[in-house]
Formats: sequence, structure tokens, C-alpha cells
Amino acid sequence: MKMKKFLAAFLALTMVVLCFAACGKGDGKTDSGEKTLKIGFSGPLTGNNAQYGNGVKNGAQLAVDEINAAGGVNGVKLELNPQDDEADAEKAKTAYGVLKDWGMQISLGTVTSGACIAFQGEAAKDNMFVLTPSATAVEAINGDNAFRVCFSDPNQGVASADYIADNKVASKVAVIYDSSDAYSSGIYEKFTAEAKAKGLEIVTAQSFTGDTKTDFSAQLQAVKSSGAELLFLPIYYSEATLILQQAKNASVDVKFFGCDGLDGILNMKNFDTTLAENVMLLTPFAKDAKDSYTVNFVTKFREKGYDETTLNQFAADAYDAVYIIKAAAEKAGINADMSASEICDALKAAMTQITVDGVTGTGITWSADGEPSKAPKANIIKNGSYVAL
Amino acid sequence: MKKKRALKQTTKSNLITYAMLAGAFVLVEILLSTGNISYMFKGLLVPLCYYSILAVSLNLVVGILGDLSLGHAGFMCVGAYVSASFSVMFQDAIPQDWLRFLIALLLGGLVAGLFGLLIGIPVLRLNGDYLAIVTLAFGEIIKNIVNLLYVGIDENGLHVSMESSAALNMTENGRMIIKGALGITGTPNDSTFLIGFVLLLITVFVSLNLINSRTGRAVMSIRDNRIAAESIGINITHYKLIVFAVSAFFAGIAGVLYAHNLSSLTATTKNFGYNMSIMILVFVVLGGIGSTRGSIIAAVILTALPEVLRELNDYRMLIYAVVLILLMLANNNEKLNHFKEKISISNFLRNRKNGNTLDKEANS
Amino acid sequence: MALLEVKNLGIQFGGLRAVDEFNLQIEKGALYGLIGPNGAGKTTVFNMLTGVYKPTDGDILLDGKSIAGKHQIDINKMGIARTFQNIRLFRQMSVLDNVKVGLHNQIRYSTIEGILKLPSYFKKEKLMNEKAMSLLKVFDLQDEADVLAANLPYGKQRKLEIARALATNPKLLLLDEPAAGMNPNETAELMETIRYVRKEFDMTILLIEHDMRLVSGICEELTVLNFGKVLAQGKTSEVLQNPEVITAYLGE
Amino acid sequence: MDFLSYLVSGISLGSVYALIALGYTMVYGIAKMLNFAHGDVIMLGAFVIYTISTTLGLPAIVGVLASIVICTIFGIVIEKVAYKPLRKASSLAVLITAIGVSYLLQNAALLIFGSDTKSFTSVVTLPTLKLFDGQLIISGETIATILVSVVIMVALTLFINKTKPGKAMLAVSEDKGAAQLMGINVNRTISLTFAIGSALAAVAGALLCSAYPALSPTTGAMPGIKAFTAAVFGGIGSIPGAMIGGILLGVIENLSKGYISSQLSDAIVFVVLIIVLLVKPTGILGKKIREKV
Repeated sequence: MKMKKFLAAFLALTMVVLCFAACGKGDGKTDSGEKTLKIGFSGPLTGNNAQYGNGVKNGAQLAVDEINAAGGVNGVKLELNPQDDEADAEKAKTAYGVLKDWGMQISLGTVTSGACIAFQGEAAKDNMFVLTPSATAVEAINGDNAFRVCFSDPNQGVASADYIADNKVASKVAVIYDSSDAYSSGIYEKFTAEAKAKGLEIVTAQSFTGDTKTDFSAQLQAVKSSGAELLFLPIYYSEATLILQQAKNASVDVKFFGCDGLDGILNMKNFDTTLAENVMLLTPFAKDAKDSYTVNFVTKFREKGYDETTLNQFAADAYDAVYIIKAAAEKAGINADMSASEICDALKAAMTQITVDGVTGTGITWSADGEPSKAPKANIIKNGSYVAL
Repeated sequence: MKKKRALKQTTKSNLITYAMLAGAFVLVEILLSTGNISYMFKGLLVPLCYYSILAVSLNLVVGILGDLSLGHAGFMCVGAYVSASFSVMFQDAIPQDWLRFLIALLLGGLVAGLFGLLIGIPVLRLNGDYLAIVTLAFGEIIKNIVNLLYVGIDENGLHVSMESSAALNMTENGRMIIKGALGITGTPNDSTFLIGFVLLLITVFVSLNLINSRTGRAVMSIRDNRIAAESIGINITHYKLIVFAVSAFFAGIAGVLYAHNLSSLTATTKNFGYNMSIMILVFVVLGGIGSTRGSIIAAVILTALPEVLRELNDYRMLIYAVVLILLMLANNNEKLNHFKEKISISNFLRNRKNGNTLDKEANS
Repeated sequence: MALLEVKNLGIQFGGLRAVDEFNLQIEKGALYGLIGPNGAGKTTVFNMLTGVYKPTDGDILLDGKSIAGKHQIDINKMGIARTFQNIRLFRQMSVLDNVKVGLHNQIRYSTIEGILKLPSYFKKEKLMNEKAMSLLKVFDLQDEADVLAANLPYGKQRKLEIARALATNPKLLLLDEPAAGMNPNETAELMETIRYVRKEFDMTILLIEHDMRLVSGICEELTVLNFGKVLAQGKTSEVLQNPEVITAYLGE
Repeated sequence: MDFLSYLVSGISLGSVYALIALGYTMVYGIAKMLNFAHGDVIMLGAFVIYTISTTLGLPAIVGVLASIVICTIFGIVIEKVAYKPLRKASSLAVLITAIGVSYLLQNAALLIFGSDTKSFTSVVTLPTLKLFDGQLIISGETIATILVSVVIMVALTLFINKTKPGKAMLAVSEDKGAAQLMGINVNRTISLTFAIGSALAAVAGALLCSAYPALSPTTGAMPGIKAFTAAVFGGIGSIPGAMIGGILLGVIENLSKGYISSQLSDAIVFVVLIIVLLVKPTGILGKKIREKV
């Protein structure tokens, strides 16, 4: 009996192991046998941040389909492989292995910061090219193989403080941020430093954590008593809706200013958008913007029938990311027979030489450290839609 | 004659556990050396080790001591943060990887063990539901505080703040070690499958030997009947503390492996919160509460399977929940237990010989 | 000097005086009975003797040393072991292990020795096994050493509990209704065992029992408790003929 | 004025905790089990209201009533299917099952409703109170929550002490076996307890989400754990205790947010729990339970 149990357990283990071994290595070919350029990424496709991951998935897929329909990159079709990492570093590392088994040659990294750092840790070892659409942490693109489309956290913090100071939006500023979130506390830190340098007065800095994100009455009371003119909210939109609502109930009369995390606030189900009236935010993507890139992207995105909640800045960043890869690949003369490492060497040289126009900005260039250079886009919410400032 | 057999039965069961581990190790090594292994599985080898360590160490508390701890991930968090801080700090000062990692391991384990003692002391007076909720609270407190921690180092020494990195007042040459919610980045990737496997082996060795010793019997007697245990002079406080400390020590070790397997370390609900504690609990429950071997098998299968069946990810937690409920219902179903006993051939044979025989499974 | 001397023992639960002015003297080697109707406070006395409850008044002397209010563990170490009215075995452990836990404070080695399996571990374990088996033999349980305690038949569970208590090497053994739920044959067998234990281990035994055949059969002296107070005390035959006892207890 | 404001918002938060704690303490007092899934029944109730009132556009009162009915049914079904077979099992087994049920509800909601946070429309129509020239503001939701909590507390106390099924509950909580011998149907009494507890959860869900109008599958988890803390604080099994514990906890949480650190408020709440359990494990109004030897 014991032996039988042991055997059963051993067999089960063996099966698992063999299963892994069997899903072996990819051969770089599609079903039709045609060679493709394989682009892989991981992001939270399920769980609490699924909107971000699926935004990237849909945005990138849209770009890939467009490029393939137009003949591909240097005549080579692109192939996209999204993997789920639930915004978790450990899962992202495993996802990297899955993508490598698949034969990934170019990577869009991951969607979120913490996961991207772990993913990039592996990618750097293999000299795999990474262009993350949306990982904002500075460390997410450590290494010369990695670039990003979005602003980094410090850049967002700095840009926000600069915008407020330069345009004299306010001089007394309060902040409410999520201390348990890397994105939020990252922006907060740089914002504070830059605000001081620019002569803004931070009258109070309040925070909350991922476990106490429903009741903001104490924080708002502090903001109210501090005499702030403006409340800076470097947080995600779902908490922001609560803050806006509770601020209204508690008669906290200040201007609100946020970063790209607030994008999506107008799409939240059942949210009374009048509460968000006059909220200012720096976000690279506003779906009501009238520039041709945005109009084109939004129209095509909707034609594809993707879930409207995933039509967010993540989708826009990812859409641009694929086109940026196209631009760099064409500049560097990439073909599908090159190894991931060869592609990476060629692409990272090309990245600093290209200038790209896209949904999230025009005339974007990159420095060798991977950071993009583009003008921040400030918007204000009027009558339930974004208006460029 | 009988006692010899009893001894042998336990020994045999333990040997099977070791043989299973050795077999798995040899198999993996063969696959590795022949290159017949996918990158994904290679990447999973270290996680498989630390999840097994976590399951085996939680089994000590849940299966042997009979208390429900919902803060196991908290100890893992302590081990991970302490060791990663150490490694980042001394990355240049101690160039020998193995030495640095060894110290990191001991440090992570010991500090986590110390936390186990700290938590054990108040917990001793509590039982059942209260204990579960307090361990949960402790885990959350640890996560909460770690997310607020800013630690930096410069020529003036270590700076610690709960405010922000600016509040550290470091000089120009200062280096951040822990950056609040951003956690620790740039931890050297020192965890290897070999080290992980050896640590798992040590965990299993300590765990099995502990269970089959005087200490283990005292602990199990507390589990089975606290009042009777006191009546025969068992010091409950003492043994609960030992189990909590040992269990936390190995959770800390698992945390060290975890931290040195990834380049970034942050404390989220998913990795060091309540969710992770529950997942480890699922390993233990699925493996059969009290069974060391079962804990490992469950940890391996439940870690590996979702990766193979990635499409099912949406349903994974749902399936875990259903499995938990069904297992508990099945284990406590008298009819089913009776049926299981009936169909068990070994029991049938043994019953014919000498009545109902002890199922040594609990000690394996 | 008596082995156990209880002086004016009393305990109060809220407004209820569960035991009051309880006095008792047991000589070494005696087989003493504690009887009384349900709710008379017999088990409460046991609980005070073993440290489960702290008495509010009075004193308990074991071998001349006060043990009143001491912790259960210390009292056990000082020499009092007990069984329980509702059997409390370590149900998920083997019969042998149940007795080996009883030997916990008799044969000792440290946790580290156990984890590392040092030679002392093997030596002490062997000693423990031998000792435990010899105890099991006394109760004719040697063939069930490997059985899970929960799977023992009722009568044998009672015996195992006594064996476990004896393993702690007590001076005084307290048995709380050892014959409860036994049929006449089993009770007769149990009486034999108790006599044997007393002789073999030179044990002093205090027992609570409702089964009058057992009480009158083996106890030399009795104390009758009623409403928390001593109703009668003395030689078994005399006490059982006391009219007050008959009305209060036997007459029911 | 700051202090008063913190106090008022603390009471407001605390009254929600109190309402949830009432359900916890009842179930714990009678079934002697920590119903981990209680918080998730709250979430379920809120989703029912959301679906009926927001998606289908029916009046809020219809949503609340439907939510009470559905939660009650769920409570009874959960008890029958998952907990009843474990009456005689160890507390470890029951607790693990309860955690399983909690996870099941959360993940089922995740699959059905998605992970994105929904904005909940308040079911309360009371006006906001503005005192001291608008310096101190008490929202209609706060007033409603406090009123409802008090009414429920009084009603529950009366129910338990004055009615036959209520007395049966008391008897079952004291001694299941004895209650059975007295001719009380223990199973039915425990079912009734779960039904009432779940109905309370539905009410709590409506008020929780009205006061803090963000709804997601994990909405109930944290308030659930905090409310359990409140129930322990006040003395588990005691109905006025749950009320006092809840409000005290809310006030402590908000004052520590205001005066100590908004980041550490969770840690502080849990430290309070640990201290209470160490110093007075029976809570403020709890009874001491002696284990029978």
C-alpha cells in the first residue's frame, strides 16, 4: 500500500516534470510555417489590475494587426504573445520563462513596475530587448536593453509639480497618496522634492494603504484644516472617486490634480462624473482628444470590439510601443532569423536615433538610459470629458 | 516485538519521503544536464523548493501543534526583507557569493524565528479562532510596516525612517536599501535549485525528526488534548513557542530564497499578505493535515499545475476554495471515512491480524 | 505523616460555594474513595488537588509540602497524576505514544538532541519504549501498542488513561470514575488491575466512583461529599451504614 | 474642531463596523464558529443592490429588500451545505471551511462582476447635517447607519430575550446538548441564527457601500476582519458589546489616522485587538467561559 502510494506520488511528479519538458522550445514559426518576429509580454490579465493588462494586450494586438495587414516589419509579420502575471514579480519571472520557451525575440516587458523589475532582471541576463509600455518605476528599465514609452514616476512627479508651479495653479498644495503602492509613493516623493524647489508649499501630505482605501474622512479633514488650495492625487482612479465624493460631502473646497492613474475615472461604472468636473490630470492619453493619432486609435480600437474599459492609457502606450518597435526595427534592419540578442543589440542602438509620433505624444525620442523625452499632456475634465489645457 | 515494528513503520514512511525527494532531485538533474527542460520549468525550480519549505513548516503549526496560523507569509516577509537588505548592503563588502548568501540565510531565518517567538508569546494564551485572527493581524501588521520602511546607508551609517526617503537625511553618497512601498531592488540572484533543494531537505529532516521525538510527542499531545497534556506535566507554553519559532525560522528561510530569486522585492497582499498565507494553508490541507510528504506533493502540484494550465487562471482561486471546502467535508464525513476504511486493503489485512492498526500516515 | 493532607479546602465560583470546609487525610499506600451524589463537588475537589482550579480557601499538603494554587504542571511533577471522568486521551496518537508522553518528565532529552538524532536520542528512546511497554503489559494493552488511541474500545481507553497517569511516576493517583460505562465483567477486571497497581507500584490511590460494588470492594476508607460539604468520613463499611449517607446518597 | 470632526467620522465608520459585528457576534455566540465568510456576504448583498438598483434601474428599496432575501437564503444554504456537516468536527476544520467559503464567494463575484471597482449609488436619502457654520458635517449615511445599528441592536436584544426562538438561541449558545434535551431543535435554531446574521449582513452591505461607495469583490474582506476585531473588543457573543466595540474601534482608527499616522492606522487597530485579547480575552462585555474538566 505504502509502495503504491509512493509510486502514485512519484508518477504524478514525473508527469508534471515531463509536461514541462515536453512543452519544450518554440521553433520561431507560425502555424502556416512562415517565420515571424515574436513579441512577448506579461501583465495582469486576471485579478485586481486586469484592466491594465488587458489594455496593453488589446492595444498591442491592434497595432500588430495593423502592421501585419500593411505587410509587416521589413516584410516580416509580427506575432504577439500575452502572458498573465497578476502584477506579481514571481509570476512575471515565470512568464518570462514561458515566453522564452515560445521563442520570444522582442519583449514589451511587463505592464506593472514591480513585475517589470523581476522580468527585466531575467531579460538583462539574456540581452533581450525590452520596451515596456507602462512600467513607471525607475528600476524597471535598469540595464541598457530596456526602454519605456510612459513617463517614469519621478518624471510624473516632477512634471506635475512643474505644471502646477509654472502655470500658477496653486501655491498651497496638499497630497493624498497610497503609501502601500510603489507607483503612488514614487510620484509623491519626487513631487514633494520638486514642489519645494519650485517654491510650492506642501501644507499636508496624507496617505492611506491598500487595506484602508474606503474611508478618507480623516485625511480630508486634515486637508481641509491645512488651508490647501489644491489637492494632488497621485493615485488610481477607483480611490480617487471615493475621495472626490467624500470631499464633496465634507465640503472640502480645493482644486484636484492627478497623474495618469486617474485616467479611467470617467469610465467607472455608475460614477457620477459631475464629481470629477474641473479635475486636472497629466495623462498621455485622453480618448476624447481630437488629434488624428488619438481619433484613429480610438476608432479602430472600438471597431475591433474590445472591452471599452480597456481603452485606457495602457492600451495607448502599448499601441505606441509596437509602432516604436517597428520604427526601430526598420531603422536597424531587423529580420526574423536574427537571435534575440542580435536583435537587442541592433534595436538599442536604433532606439536613440529614432523620433516617433504616436497617440501618447509627438516627437518622442529616447536617451540611452531608456527614458523617453516627450511633452506631458495636461487635461482638465469639463462636462464629463477631457479637454486639453 | 511490537515496538520494533512501530519504530520501523515510522522509519519506513520517513524513508519514502526522503526517497521521493531524492528521486525528484535526480530526475531534475538528469533533465537539466540533458537540456530537456523548458525555461519555464527551470524558472519554477526554486519556487517549488520554497513553497515546499513553506508548506512543511506551516504543517508543523497546523498539523502537529493543531493551531491555525494565518500569518505564515508574514514570517516569510521578515526573512525576505532582512536577508535582501543584508545582501544589498554587503554586495560589495562580501564578494564571495556563497558566504554572503549563507549569512543572509541564517540572518533571515533567525530574525523570522525571533518574530515567531515574539508572536508566540501573546498567542500562547489564545486558542482556535482567536489565535487564527491574531496571527492574521500580525501578518498584516508586518506587511503594513514593511511598506512604510525607508532604509538607507551612507558613510555615517544606517538611516531608518517611516516617513519618506527624504527624511533619511543622507549624504550625497547615500544608497537606498529599502524604499518604502517600492521595496528592495537589485537583490543578487543567489538562489539556485541546488541550494533550495538542500534547504528543503534540511527542513524535512528537522521537521520529521522533531515530530518523532520527545518534543514532537509533547506537541501532539497538546494538539490532541490540552488539559490532559497539562495534567501529565507538559509545559504548553514551552512547546508552543518551540513550534512557532521553528516554523517561523523555516518560513524565513523560504523568504530568503524568494527574495534572492527575484530582482525586485515588494510586500503586497499577493506575496506576503493574507492571500499567500491561505495558499500555503491550502497546500497543507490538500496534502493531508499533519503529513509532511503530502505537504510537499501538494505544494509542488499546486505551484506547477497553474503554470501548465495558464488558461485556467481565472478559475484557480475558485477551484482552491471549492477544494478546501470539499476536503474538509470529506474528511469529516463519517460515512465516507467508514467507507475509506473498508476499501483500504492494508487496513483490511491488518485488521485481520491485530485489530485496528495505527495509520502511521500522520507521522510521515 | 499522611501522604496527602487537605485542610479546610474551599472554592467559590461567583456566588456559588462549590466546595466548603473540605478536610481529608490519606496515608501512604491507602486506597481511598470519594463518593457523593452528582454535583456534590467531587470532581471540583480533584481539580483543586491537581491545580486546574485554584482553591479560594484552605491548604493542600503533599508529603508535607503545600501545593495549593500551584500550576498543574508543577503539581504533576511533585507527584499527583489523574484520569478524567470524560476520557481525555491523545486520540490521534498511538497507544504506545500516549504512554511515552506520560514519561515526558521521567526520561528526558533536549529538542536539539531529538532533531539531530544524537546517540542519546536512541538510547533514551529505547529506554522509553521499554518502560512504556512494561506499563502497557500491566494493563494488557501490549498488543495494541500501535493502535490509534481513538480506535481502542471504551474499557481499554480507561485503562490506557491509568497507564499514562502512572507513567508520570506519581506518589498519588487520582481516578475519576474509572468504572463509568463499564459492564460488570470489565468492572471486576478493573478492580483487579487497581489492586495490582497499588501492590506493584506501591501506589496511593484516591478514586471517585458511583459503582458501589467497586467502592465497597476495594476502598478501605471513604469520604462522602454532599452539596460541597463532607457528610461522612471513615472506614468504608462504617460509612456505608451511616443513615445520613444512605438517605443522601444511596437512598436516591 | 478637528478633533470633533475626527470623532464624528470615527463614529460613522464605527457604526458600520458595529453593524457588521452584530452579525458576527450572533453567529459566534450561538454556533461557536468564526464565520469568515460574513464579510463576503456583505459584499454579495451590496452587489445584489447594485445589480437591481443600478443595472436594472429599480428603486433602491427594492434592491435592499431583494438583497436581504437573497443574503438570508445564502446564509442558510452556506450553513446547511458547508458548516452543518462539521458540527462535531474540530474548530480547525470549521475555520478552514469558512475560509474556503469566503474565498469561494469572493472569486465567484470576481468572475461574475469583474475586478473593476464600481461606484455604488447611496440608498440613503437623508440630508447632510451641517453644524457650526459648516465646520462639522455629519452625512445622511452616518445618521442612517447609527440609527439602523441602534434599532437593530434593540430589536435583537428584545428578540433574544422575549421571544421563544430567541430564548432557544440563548439556550443553544449555553449548552447544545442540554438544549436538545429540552426539546429545542438545535439545527433549526442555528439555521435561524445564520439567516438573521446574513440578513444583517445585507443591511450592513447597503449601508457600508452607501457610506463608502466603491464596490468590488474584496469590499467585504477588510471591514469583515475589522468588525470581527470589534466583536472581540466588545466581548464576543454580547450584542451591546458589538455595538460598543464597533464604535470604539472606528473612533480609534480615525483618531490614529488624524493624530498618529494615516499609514499605521491598520496596524494600530490590530495592535488594539492583540492587546485586548491579552489583557481581557473576553472583551469589554464578554462573559468568561470556563472549559469543563
